[in-house]
Amino acid sequence: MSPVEKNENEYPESLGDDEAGELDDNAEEDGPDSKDERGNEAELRGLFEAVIFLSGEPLPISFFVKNFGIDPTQAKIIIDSLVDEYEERDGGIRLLEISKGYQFATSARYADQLRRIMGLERREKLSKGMLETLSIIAYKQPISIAEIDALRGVSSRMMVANLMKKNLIKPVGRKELPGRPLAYGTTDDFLKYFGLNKISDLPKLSEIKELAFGGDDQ
Amino acid sequence: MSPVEKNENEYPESLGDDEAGELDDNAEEDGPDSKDERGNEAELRGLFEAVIFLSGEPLPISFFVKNFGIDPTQAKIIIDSLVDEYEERDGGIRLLEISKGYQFATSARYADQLRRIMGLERREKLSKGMLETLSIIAYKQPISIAEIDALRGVSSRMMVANLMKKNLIKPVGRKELPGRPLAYGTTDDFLKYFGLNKISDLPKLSEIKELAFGGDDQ
Amino acid sequence: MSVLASEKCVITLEKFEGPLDLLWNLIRESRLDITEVPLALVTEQYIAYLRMMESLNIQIASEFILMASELLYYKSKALLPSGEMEDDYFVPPLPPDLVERLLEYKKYQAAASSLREKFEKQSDCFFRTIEQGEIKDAEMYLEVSLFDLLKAFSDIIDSQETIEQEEIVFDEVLVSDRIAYIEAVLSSCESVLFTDLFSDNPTKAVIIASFLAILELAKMCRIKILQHRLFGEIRIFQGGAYNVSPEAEHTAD
Repeated sequence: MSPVEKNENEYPESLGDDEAGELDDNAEEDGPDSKDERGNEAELRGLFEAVIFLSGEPLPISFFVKNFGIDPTQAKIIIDSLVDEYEERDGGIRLLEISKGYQFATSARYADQLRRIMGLERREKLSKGMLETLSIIAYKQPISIAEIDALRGVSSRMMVANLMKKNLIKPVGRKELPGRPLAYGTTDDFLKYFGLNKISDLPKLSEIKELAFGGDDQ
Repeated sequence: MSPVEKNENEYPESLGDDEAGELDDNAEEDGPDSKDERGNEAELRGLFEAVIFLSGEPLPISFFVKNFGIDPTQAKIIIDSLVDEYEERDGGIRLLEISKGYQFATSARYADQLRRIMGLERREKLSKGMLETLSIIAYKQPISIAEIDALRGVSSRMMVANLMKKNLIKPVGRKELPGRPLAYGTTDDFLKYFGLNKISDLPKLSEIKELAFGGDDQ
Repeated sequence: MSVLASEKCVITLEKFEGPLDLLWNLIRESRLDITEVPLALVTEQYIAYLRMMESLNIQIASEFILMASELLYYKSKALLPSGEMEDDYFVPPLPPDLVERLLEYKKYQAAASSLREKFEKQSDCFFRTIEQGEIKDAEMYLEVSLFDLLKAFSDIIDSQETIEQEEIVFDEVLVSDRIAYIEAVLSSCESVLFTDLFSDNPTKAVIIASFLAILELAKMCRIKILQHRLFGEIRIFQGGAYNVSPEAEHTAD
C-alpha cells in the first residue's frame, strides 16, 4: 500500500532491518554512518514522543511498528529510553506503560493538588462486592456468572451488570457448559484503571494468599 | 476556604510574598533555608508542569498566581525554566507561550509526519459499514435511514450518526413518505475529500460495473 | 430487644457481601484457626447474627438462610454417633469442604484488596483528554479513495440477495441474552445510554441483538426510550419510571 512506500521514502535507508543492524555494529566507530543513525534515532525518539503526547489513549508498540516501519525491539528501546528519561527527570509528567501501550500521565505525587486546582473528581470507588467480583473475573477469566456465584456464595448478577456498565468487564464468549452461558473477562479499561499493562501483571494468587489468614482486614 | 489553608500548610513559609523575597536574597548562602526553598521550587515546577500538561488551553501567569499564592515574577521564572528545559532537550514536545498563556505542543519539526500519522489513525475509523452507508447516501441522495436500512439489510442509524459527526453527510430535507422521515445527502466536505466538484461528477453505476474491480485494493 | 442490645447491634452491624463473608468474619473473631474453630460455635453465632438482622428489619438474602440450613445440617450430622471411638472432649470442626470454600473465597477477597490498592494508586495519575480540535491543522483525511466508495456501493447492489445469509449472525448473540443484560443494568440504575450497553468495538451482531432487545422490551412496556434530540444519545429508562428531565424538553423533531 502506498502509505508504507511513502514512509520508506522519508527514512530512506536506515529503517530497513538489515541496514539498521549493520549501522548498529558500526556505532562505536563514530563514522558518518553511525552519526546518521544516531541522528535518526533522536529524530524518531522526538517523533514518538510527539505522537504519544497527541494521542488520547495508550499507544501499543505495534502502532509504532506499523506507522514507522521499525522493528518492535527498536521501537521498545526508543520508548523505554523516553520512559526512563521522564522517570529520572522526576517532574510533573511521566510516561507510563499501561493497558498494552504507552501514555503520558501526571505524576501521582501531585494528585491532591491537581484534583483541587483542576477540579478533577476523585474516581468513584468500587464497592467491596464489586471488587470481589472483579477480582474473581480478573483471575479466572473467562468465567460465567454461575461460577462467580459459586465462589462468592451469593448472586453476582448485579455486580456483573455494574462492572459491565463501568466498562471494566465484558462478555468474551460462551462457556461449554449446559445452557452455554456467557463468559466474562476484563477490558482494556480495567488494565488502565488498575495501572496494569497486561492481565498477567496481576500478582499471583499464591503470593497474595500468604496474607490471607493474618490480620489483613484490619 | 479549607483547600487554600491546606495548601499553605503544604508549603508552610516560602509562599508568602515577603518570605519568598527574603529567601531569594539568601539563595546564595546555601543554608538549610535555601535548600528547602529549592526543594519547594522543584515541587512547584513539577506541579506547574502537570497542570499545564492537563490543561487543554494556554494557562496565563495569573492562573498560577491565583492558584498557588505565588508572585508573578516567581511564577514566570519557574515556567521559563520549563520552557528552556524543553527547548534544550529538543524532543517531540515544547512548552510554548501562546495567546498570553503557556501550553504544551508538539515540536513544529514533526508537523508533516504527525499530520500523516494521526491522520492515518483517524482514517481507520471509517469502517466498512460506514463506507457502505456513505456510498448509498452518495448515490441515492436524498435518502431516508429506512431506505438505507433496506439496502444494507441492517440498521444504519449509528453509521449515519457517525458520518454526520465526521461532517460527510447532513440532513437535506424530508421524504414524502409516511412519517415524513429525514432525508440525507452528502456535504461539501464530502466532495472535497473525494476531489469532486459536484455530486454529478460521481462515476455512474454502469461505469463502475465496467471497471469490474479486478484486485481488491486497486 | 433492650436498648443496650440494639446499640450493640448497630456497632457490630457490617455489610457482609454474602454468607461466606459473614462466616469468615465470625471465624476471625473467634481467633482460632479455621480448621479448629468449633462448628457448633460458628453455627450458633451465624444464626444469632441472622436473628439480629431480622429483628432490625433488615432483609436477609436467601443465600444467608441457605447457609444457615447448611450449617445446621453439618451440625446435626456431627452429633450422630459415628461408630468410631467416642471422645467426650471432641469438638467437631467445620467440615473440610466448607473450609476449602472459605479459603478459596478468602483468596479472592485478598486479591480484591490488592486490586483496591492498585485502583487507588492509579487514580492519582491523570491523563489528558484530547479534544478533537486540538490536533489543529490535522485535516480529516480518509483512507478511502473514490474507488473504495464506488466499490462499496456496487457490492451492495450486487449482493442484495446475499444479505439475508449474512444476517444469520444472530446465532451467536441471543436477543434474550441482551434482554436479560439490559434488564440487569436497569435494575441497578434508572437509565442507561444506548451506547453504554456495549463494550469496546461491539460486533454488528451485538448491536443488532441489542437493538432488537430494546424494541422487544419497549413493546412489553418494560423500558422507555428517549432521545433528547435528533441523533442525540439514546437513553433507555426503566419502564414507567422515567421523569422527563429538563434537557429532555428540548426534544427536537
